[in-house]
Amino acid sequence: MAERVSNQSALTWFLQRITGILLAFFLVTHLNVHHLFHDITLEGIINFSGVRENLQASLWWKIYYIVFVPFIVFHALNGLWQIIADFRLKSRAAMIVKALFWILGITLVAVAIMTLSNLFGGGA
Amino acid sequence: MNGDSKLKAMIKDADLNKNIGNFSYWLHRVTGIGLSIYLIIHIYVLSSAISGPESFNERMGSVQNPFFAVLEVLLIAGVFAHMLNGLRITITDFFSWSRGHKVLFWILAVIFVILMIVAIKLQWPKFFIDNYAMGGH
Amino acid sequence: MFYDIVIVGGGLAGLRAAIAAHDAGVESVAVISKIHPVRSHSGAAQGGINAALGNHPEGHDDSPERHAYDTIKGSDFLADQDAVEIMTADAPRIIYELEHWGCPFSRFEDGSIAQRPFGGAGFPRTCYGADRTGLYILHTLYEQVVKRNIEVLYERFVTKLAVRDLHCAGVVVQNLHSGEFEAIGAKTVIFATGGSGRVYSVNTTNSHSSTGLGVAIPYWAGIPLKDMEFIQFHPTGLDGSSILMTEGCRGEGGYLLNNKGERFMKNYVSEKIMELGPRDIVARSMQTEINEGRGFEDRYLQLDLRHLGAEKIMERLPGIRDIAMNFRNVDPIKEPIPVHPAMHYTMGGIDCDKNGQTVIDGFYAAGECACVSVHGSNRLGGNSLLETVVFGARAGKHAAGQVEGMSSTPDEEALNSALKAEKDRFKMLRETDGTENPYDIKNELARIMMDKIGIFRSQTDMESAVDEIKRLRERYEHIRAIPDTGKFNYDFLWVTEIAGNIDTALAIASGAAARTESRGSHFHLEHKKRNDEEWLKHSMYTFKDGAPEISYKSVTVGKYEPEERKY
Amino acid sequence: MAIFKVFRYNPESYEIARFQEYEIPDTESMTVLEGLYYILENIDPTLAFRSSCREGVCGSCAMHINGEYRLACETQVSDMGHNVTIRPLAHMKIIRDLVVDLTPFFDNYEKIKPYLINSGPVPDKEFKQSPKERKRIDHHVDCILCGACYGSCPVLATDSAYLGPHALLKVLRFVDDSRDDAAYERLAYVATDYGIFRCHTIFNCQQVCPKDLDPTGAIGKLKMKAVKGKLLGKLKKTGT
Ligand SMILES: Cc1cc2nc3c(=O)[nH]c(=O)nc-3n(C[C@H](O)[C@H](O)[C@H](O)COP(=O)(O)OP(=O)(O)OC[C@H]3O[C@@H](n4cnc5c(N)ncnc54)[C@H](O)[C@@H]3O)c2cc1C
Ligand code: HEM
Ligand code: SF4
Ligand code: F3S
Ligand code: FES
Repeated sequence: MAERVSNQSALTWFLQRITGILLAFFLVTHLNVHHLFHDITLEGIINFSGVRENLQASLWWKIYYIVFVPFIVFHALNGLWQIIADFRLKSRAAMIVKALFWILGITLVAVAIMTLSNLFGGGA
Repeated sequence: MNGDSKLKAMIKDADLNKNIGNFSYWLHRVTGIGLSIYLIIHIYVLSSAISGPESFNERMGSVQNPFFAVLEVLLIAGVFAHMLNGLRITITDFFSWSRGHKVLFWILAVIFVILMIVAIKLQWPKFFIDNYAMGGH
Repeated sequence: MFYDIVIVGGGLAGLRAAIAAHDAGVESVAVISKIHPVRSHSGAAQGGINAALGNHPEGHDDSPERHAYDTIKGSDFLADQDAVEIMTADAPRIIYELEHWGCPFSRFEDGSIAQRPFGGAGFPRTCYGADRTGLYILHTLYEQVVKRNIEVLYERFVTKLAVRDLHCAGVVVQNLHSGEFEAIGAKTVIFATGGSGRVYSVNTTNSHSSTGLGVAIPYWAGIPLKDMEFIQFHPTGLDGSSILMTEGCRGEGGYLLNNKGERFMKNYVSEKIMELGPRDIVARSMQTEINEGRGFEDRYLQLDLRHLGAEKIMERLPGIRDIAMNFRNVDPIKEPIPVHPAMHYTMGGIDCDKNGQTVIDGFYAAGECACVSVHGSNRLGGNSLLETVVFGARAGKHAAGQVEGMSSTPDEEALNSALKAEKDRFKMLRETDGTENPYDIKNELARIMMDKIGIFRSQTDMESAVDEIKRLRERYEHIRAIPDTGKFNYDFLWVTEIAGNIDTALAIASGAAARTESRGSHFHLEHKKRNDEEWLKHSMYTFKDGAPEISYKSVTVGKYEPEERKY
Repeated sequence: MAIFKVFRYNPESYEIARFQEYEIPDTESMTVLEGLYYILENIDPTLAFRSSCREGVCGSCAMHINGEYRLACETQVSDMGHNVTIRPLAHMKIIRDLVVDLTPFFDNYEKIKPYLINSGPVPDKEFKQSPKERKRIDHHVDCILCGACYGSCPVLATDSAYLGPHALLKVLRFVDDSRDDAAYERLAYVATDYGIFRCHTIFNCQQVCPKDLDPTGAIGKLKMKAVKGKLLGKLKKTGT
């Protein structure tokens, strides 16, 4: 019982559940607003101005997405990493995959935030 | 058996353990991977907004037709299945409810069906309108 | 391979001996077992382990002396009283020690170890952990072995002792993992191979692994056996499989019923005792009921627990309920359990003294395979687990005290010749052109033992049993060849066990035929009374030319003069 | 009558793994283990399988029987519809036929310090433990180390470093024992990605446990305790 003492997994495990529970809320609202087609008379909701209108309507939506994006990216990538970790890679390979996941994660969050900032009404 | 690759051993286990827990585990895996891939694509597709409304609308237009509307239902099914099962295993761990996992599974299965009926009902019109997003222009 | 102390057997006795040897400062200790230690038969013990702790509200006046008296009386005065006193005096300490090691005993409200009444005991003194006492103690001891890093060589099948000039040099094993024979040298060998129940094949409560080979190996090597004719039949084996329904069932208040629905035990013992008489008496009473037509299907009686209520059954006897449901489709909460007496325990065994020492230098015995003797002609329930830990620890400690002065060079000559003998035997078994199916012999042997060396024994039966077993012994010479499977050659293992069973059975039957009295578990139909004048003595068996040579040895009588046994 | 399809494999003689069929007469009220003995004694003495107690308490005979890991000695042939397909436990090297190499199974068990740790003074008599405290370890102490859970847990198909349900159940058995005082040390050892956090709450172990124990629940409890310990900074660093 002497070797290997990193208890970091306790936190990632817990975060995976916490983000999961919050995602349940985020995803249901997100799907409801952006994916499911409510009103047939409103012809097409997914276009730039439509979305923009929606997002600019309140501060809440901004906060909503700023929280949502990092959570879902963390949850998805940590989830994938857990699957890969089940295969118990050699420690070098594990390090490389982990690094790639970090890069991918940061990129995804950055791209998503940039997209959002456009939709929030900043540039373009 | 001996010498199998890890992947093969994993798939073989699915054959050797046919029960609710193992089924849910595979469902969770498959939907989890699917959703993650979708997430990456989703962010990529939406990132067209960075280059302005036109490219955004163009890209969105190409994915808003009955074919994608049906795929979207699949996505929603995946989200609900993954979400409900995620809640199931979280509840069993957080509230020491491991003995109740099968009951929970069937309760959530019913909720899943209800959610999907609602979702399909909401989605229904999109199955019939081609290029609906462009209509707004 | 050479060790200071090699222990053959990973049951309670073997593991406790290993711990004692290790704690006495011997580092080179190895436990050898044909199955993994936690698979040992000890794990099947259900009811409990005796010690005069006085925790039970009705047991405050209990004492090691009372425990000793009950044991001696239960033994029908054949036990060596000095050995019994050692055991009962050491009992509380050794139970507390198990508890300190984490053994999960059941508890009384005040937090002390729970105790239940058992047959033949003046006070409720049987400590228990639900109905899985053996399992709990076995796992606790194995945990302590792991803690101490004691070497465990499991799935090594011991087939022969290397003995030269009255000195034991080690053992020969077949390593099941490789299929190879190996000689393992040792300054001291401790045998803790358990009981011989499988001599009776399926008509026993014992595991498949509890065969006669464990006592036959030292017997073949010239070490005498003792009191083999005393075979305990447990009153309540489950109908069909003979799986044990612990005495704890009756300890908790269960009834025995015949087909008239009567608690028939009132006709055999006092109303105060009823179902909680000693095992020999209850088993005989049951067999009488069955023989006289008051059984069910001429085969079994009923053990009724229903009045205990679901809650008590689930709490105190959960394992019993599982077994009854799994193996006989009976739920004790709703129906009585069909039971009949079944062979359960061998009181006799390898002759040894209070420290486990035998006539051979460097060879010890402990546990059920040994005969110290603390059980005499009838063992009380809960005393056998106690014997394994008390005398296991004593043997381990005593052996540890001896190894210092012993030579550290293995006796290669003795080891090699024993190794060669086993390799030759294997080769012979491989190449023989016999046709006899060895397992037919096993089943035939069991039938003879059950019919003729059972609960009631007649002179003619016993003598004919001896003849028939001798014939089986000859038939064994003509068995078919065994296959060469390399690793895990179970056919070789079981065929070898059968050889052990035959010679152990022959000792049992011969000793029984010679003892013309009734004492404890040995009930002679033509001599129904105990005869202290002639027979207050231990039977001793020495292996000579394929048959036991019987002699006798006096019993150590102490404070308690033999008296009539009344319950 | 029953048909037994038994997995046969002998790496020594380079035989290819296959199922061999045996026909066994008269199988009413026969257990699968008795069926195997019938084969060994009357049909095919080369068959290798472990057994000892034949009453479900020694843990020798766990194997995959008709779709689920079970104890052969506790399984009635009639309940299997007189058609019995038997495989060895998965996730361990097959030595021969139904006999697998249990070394990793027992190694993992030994890694978690499977013994009571109490650093306080030893009392003259027993440690007092109330029936309520004793109840906390009820069931956990009934594990017979049969390996059915180890064979069924999919994580072990890919990750042999995972400690496994049997070892983790044992950890809770000591953490929950009122006499043991090494709870945080134990938690720190298993609160890792080869310990409790490798478990995906798959429930196969609970499903197959012949003693009806709940390793899944035990691991769940350990996870919650470990998270709490981690958040409160109580997970002791051990060793080097
Ligand atoms: C069903 C049942 C219930 C019982 N209940 C109780 C009870 O409640 N209370 C009580 O006091 N007593 C009880 N007993 C009796 C008691 O369980 C046994 O007497 C005791 O467990 C014997 O322990 P042991 O250590 O001597 O042998 P075992 O536990 O039988 O161990 C024998 C060991 O020797 C090994 N071995 C044997 N032969 C060889 C060989 N040739 N080569 C290598 N290794 C070998 C085996 O692998 C095994 O590890 C019960 C007995 C039975 C049958
Ligand atoms: C909607 C609410 C969600 C909940 C409640 C939830 C819950 C969970 C939980 C508890 C786990 C851990 C399972 C384990 O330990 O193996 C998990 C794993 C995972 N999740 Fe989610 N999740 C949700 C949404 C998502 C989304 C949207 C994605 C993808 C974008 C996703 C991707 C994953 C992946 C890839 C895994 C790993 C699967 C595995 O380990 O087999 N999840 N999820
Ligand atoms: S937890 Fe159950 S399945 Fe696992 S080893 Fe213990 S008894 Fe067997
Ligand atoms: S099957 Fe395996 S993943 Fe966890 S719940 Fe059981 S240990
Ligand atoms: S033989 Fe002991 S559990 Fe099956």
